[in-house]
Amino acid sequence: MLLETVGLTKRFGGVTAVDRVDLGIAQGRALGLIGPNGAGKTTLVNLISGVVPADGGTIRLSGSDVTGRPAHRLAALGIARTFQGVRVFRGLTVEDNVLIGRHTRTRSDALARLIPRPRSAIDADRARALSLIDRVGLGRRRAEVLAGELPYGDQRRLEIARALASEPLLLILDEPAAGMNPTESAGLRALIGSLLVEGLTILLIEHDVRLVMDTCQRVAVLNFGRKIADDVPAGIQRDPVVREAYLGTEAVA
Amino acid sequence: MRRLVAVGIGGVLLLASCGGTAAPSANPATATVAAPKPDIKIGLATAKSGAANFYNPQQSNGALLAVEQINAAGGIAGAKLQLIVEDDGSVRDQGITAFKKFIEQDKVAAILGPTLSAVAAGAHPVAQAAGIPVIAISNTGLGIVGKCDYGPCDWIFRASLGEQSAVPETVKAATQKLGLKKVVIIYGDGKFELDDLTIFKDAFKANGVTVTKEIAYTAKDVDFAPFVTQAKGENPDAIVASSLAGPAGKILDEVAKQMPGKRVIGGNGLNSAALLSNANAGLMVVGTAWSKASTDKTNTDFVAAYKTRFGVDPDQFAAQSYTAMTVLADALKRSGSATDHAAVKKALEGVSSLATPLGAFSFTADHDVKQPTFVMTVKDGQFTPFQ
Amino acid sequence: MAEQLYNAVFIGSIYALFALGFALVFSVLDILNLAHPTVFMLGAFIALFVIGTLGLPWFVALPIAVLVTGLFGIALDRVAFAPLRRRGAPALSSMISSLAVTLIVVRLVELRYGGDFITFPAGSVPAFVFRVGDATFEGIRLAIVVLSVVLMLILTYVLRRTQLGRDLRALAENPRAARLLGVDVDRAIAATFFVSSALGGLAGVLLAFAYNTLDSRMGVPLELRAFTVMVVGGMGSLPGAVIGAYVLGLGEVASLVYLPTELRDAFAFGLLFLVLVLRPTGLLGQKSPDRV
Amino acid sequence: MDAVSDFLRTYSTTIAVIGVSALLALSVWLTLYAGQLTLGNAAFMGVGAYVSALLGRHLDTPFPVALLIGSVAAAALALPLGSIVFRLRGVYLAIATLAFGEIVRVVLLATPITGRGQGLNGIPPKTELWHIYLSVLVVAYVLWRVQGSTIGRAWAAIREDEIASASQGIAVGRHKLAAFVIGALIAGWAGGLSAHVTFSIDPSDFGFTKAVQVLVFAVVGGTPNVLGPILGAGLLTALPELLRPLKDYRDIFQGAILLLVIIYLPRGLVTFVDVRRTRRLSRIGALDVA
Repeated sequence: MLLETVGLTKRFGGVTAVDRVDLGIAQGRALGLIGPNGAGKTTLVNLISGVVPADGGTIRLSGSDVTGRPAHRLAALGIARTFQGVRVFRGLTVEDNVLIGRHTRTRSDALARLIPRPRSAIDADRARALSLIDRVGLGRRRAEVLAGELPYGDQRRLEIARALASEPLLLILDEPAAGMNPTESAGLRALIGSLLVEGLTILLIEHDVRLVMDTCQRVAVLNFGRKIADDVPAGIQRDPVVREAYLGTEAVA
Repeated sequence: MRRLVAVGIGGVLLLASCGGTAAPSANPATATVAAPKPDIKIGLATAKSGAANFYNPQQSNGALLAVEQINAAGGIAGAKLQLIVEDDGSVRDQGITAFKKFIEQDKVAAILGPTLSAVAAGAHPVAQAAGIPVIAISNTGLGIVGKCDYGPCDWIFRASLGEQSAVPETVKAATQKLGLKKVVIIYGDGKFELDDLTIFKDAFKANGVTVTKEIAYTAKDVDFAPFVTQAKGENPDAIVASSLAGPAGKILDEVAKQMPGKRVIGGNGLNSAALLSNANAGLMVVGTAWSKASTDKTNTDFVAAYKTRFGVDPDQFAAQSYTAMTVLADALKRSGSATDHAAVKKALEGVSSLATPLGAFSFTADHDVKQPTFVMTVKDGQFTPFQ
Repeated sequence: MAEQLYNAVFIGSIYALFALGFALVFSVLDILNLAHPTVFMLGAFIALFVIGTLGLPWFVALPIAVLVTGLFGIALDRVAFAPLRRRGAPALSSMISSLAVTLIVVRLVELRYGGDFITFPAGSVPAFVFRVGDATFEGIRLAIVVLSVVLMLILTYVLRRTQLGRDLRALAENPRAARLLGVDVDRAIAATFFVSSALGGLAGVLLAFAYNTLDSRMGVPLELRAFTVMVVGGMGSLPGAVIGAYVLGLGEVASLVYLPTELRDAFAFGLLFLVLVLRPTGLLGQKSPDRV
Repeated sequence: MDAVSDFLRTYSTTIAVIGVSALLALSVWLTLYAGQLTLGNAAFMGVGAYVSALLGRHLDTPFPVALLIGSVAAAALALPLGSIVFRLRGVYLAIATLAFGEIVRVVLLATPITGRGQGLNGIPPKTELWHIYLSVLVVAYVLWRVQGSTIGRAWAAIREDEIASASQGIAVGRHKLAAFVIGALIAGWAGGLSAHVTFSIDPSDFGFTKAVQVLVFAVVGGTPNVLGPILGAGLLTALPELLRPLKDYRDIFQGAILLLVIIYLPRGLVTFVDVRRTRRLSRIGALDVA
């Protein structure tokens, strides 16, 4: 298992947002995480990526315990993520956004830059950033555009490019298809597929159940902070508990 | 970018240089008509703006009146005096710049000012280094003349009554007339107040009075009741306010309320026209350099002339700058040359019992003012001698 | 000791009266209005103008000063804050624009009245004195003590129980949502500034009356104290601000009595610093300074 | 050439003060660039000023060494302070650093060796104009180069979004602290230089007013690049000198400029240098640095 959580728990005041959740994602696989609104999906992602500390349980990455590590450490260890409500650096260019994604893979050049040198060639980091911008379908022509100027769907793609820039072991995508039209969504599906082919491990949180079923080898279902199912897609579709949870809440909504 | 930085700095310097050459023609307050001999220029650095700006009109006007009178009476051996006034902004660097301008550009014979002691701490060393005589006209603190932190300060003279002269006189008079045994000092945390604190403590010691408690307030204190309550606990014979006028007013009110019958002894900070309208001003005992009520002819003439010229009564700051200019003119007449700074300095040292609104005026060996101290209180909204 | 306690309560009341308006604007609009000390000073000078130049009695000057400073508050918002709000500028910008207004107004007052402190014309300031046994109480001081608590109660009531209060709380919570819910946001903001500045003006007049002293920088010493009071009480809480004011007043007097004099001034800022570091939400704070 | 040297001799203090202001504005700019509003730099300036002046006076420390120690002392104070206060954000951070500044002032007032309220007088005027302007150039150059480096990008990212920055592997706390400490280092250096210009320092030189003034320089000048703070400090220090007739109205004038800039040129005067980008930023509502 590349990533493993055991009994992961988070409480906010009296509410247990994540309740003793065990998850496992094998190297090179995609795990889908679904569940109704407020089921604790984003909190779980925040725990795994170190944005909020856990109240209980352990997180293991490639077998070693990383519980309690802050977000920037986990990023350095190979966990990259996107955010449900897009968090690109709006006032910076597309290229700078992606370069910041490479922060952990770049040696600090602050001292080296004090000696001025001719800007002869595009350096390796910039080249890699541009190719990532191409890869997520933004097009390197837009490298100098400010991130805040991009349409919403493109900002999501930029977030993915930024996350990939760190050459992660695990990529967490938090509702990447939200706000995308069917064409963009199809492009996203293709991108995820090709990343899996290259051996990347993915945790995909998504409302678009079809996208999850099509791309993930396993699917876990959360409800009220608890994992109520964890199975191959076909098994999930048949699971009465899952149907109950979904239909129950869907009916209310 | 590097180019831009350079252009930016260059631009600022360029702007500054344009202003620098334009400013002198626009600014100086000249008080002369064309004269056969070249004018003798005198610089006055004063707080036209900034924290101490309220001293200014009187300080400038006093000097201006003296210059006008001297010129009307024929000037200095046929040469007219020309007063150049520069703003010291109540801050050190602008005071220094004003002094440097007087010395480098205007080539003045002597300088008066600046208004605040803290500004003088920066400006006076400039004149000292250049060897230009300076007369301080409102600095009362320690280290202005005599023994100065920046080394010798023999080019600096002082026409304002220093607290180390005024306070001992005040303390002596108060001790005798009020029969003081023990006092409490309430003091502020500024340079002026701390200087006063030191001087007061020495003066009381010399007069055999015990200072039972020293209570500090800060520039940020709003209410003075707690300080006076603390002082009251010592049951002193009088309260000493080592403070500026604003806090002093509040201390007077609190003493009147909490310790009826007790007096407030103060330094030059209490010597403020703004305190005259305070209902409890009658409690204060303060040593001043000047008394408007003095019936000395030089003084009554000065008061009348000032009132005619400017439409208001002069205050101590006007009297002191007027006096300094009178003293300087006297020295210039005797020096033989206004451009020979050493001669002017020597002549200043020779000023002896000159009649001025402050009384008979001389300098001590330390170049400090030697003049009578007026120990005053307030009656009917006027400073009157303390009996 | 009893006397010092009374002194402390009085000082606390001054801080409270000053901080209430400050805290109101912060709690509703998240603006740190650095022009509040200027409004305070302006109140005192308007009273001086009405009494000294127009020759009217103090009980006319007081309401006029309060009204004019209230209107000034609305103008202040239009000039310094509204343009920034439209642009969605961050908190720093409004701190700076309010500072700019302060520079301008203080200097204008100095051009008219000079930079030195001045007093009201003799006999024009109310001077009621009550005697209880040996102790004397001045009317103005008692009024300040009572008002600071009464105004806090009224303000809290208004915020909790009235339509305006509900509008303001909606505004504080989320301006966009408030607008969608039909709150007249512009009117609510104008009301906030009117009330805040009128309170500041009232504090200025009362304090000037109490000391019969006013000057163009009279609000400055209270400014940093108001920060302390708000932080200690809890940013955004009006009762918290009043409690914070009394804590500070008592602490200052206690440190005068018990601490070496040199360390006394460090008390306010030390307290401020400690509370910020140890309990940033203050005593009664609801807003977390660590909102993400 | 005579006119120039006359001019320099007369206005050397003003020109020196402009340079020192530029250094201070740069020191604040740095933390602003990383998205933090701190008001402690006047206090750091004071630490640099007092430490270097006292070393010169009591230990005859050579001037450059005294400057360096003063500057390092300011940074050494900033390190623990920053570690504590950077848990706070926005207005709270501003207030906490302001409180720290006041504590420093009170300590200076209470300590005999600093001359208490009387301050230190008779400090030898060792600072030459070229010391100051060389410092401005070096600091501006270094900050400009660092701005485009990995660290500079990290600061910009933190300013835009702290949480997203942490998730890119940026040690947010350490980077903020670095900006703060380097800022203190610059402010301390500026303080040491300024103490040896005006013969005398006292605690009131480093209080709230100064803190605000320095911030105003940085903001009026503009925050997008290092040119802004230099421009702001230069303009706002020089203008009152240039427009002497304006003097009585100086505050009104400065206030009006400040108001106009913050409302109409929120990225400061350097907006003029980079109008297109500013327009684009304003469209997406990401205009302001702090």
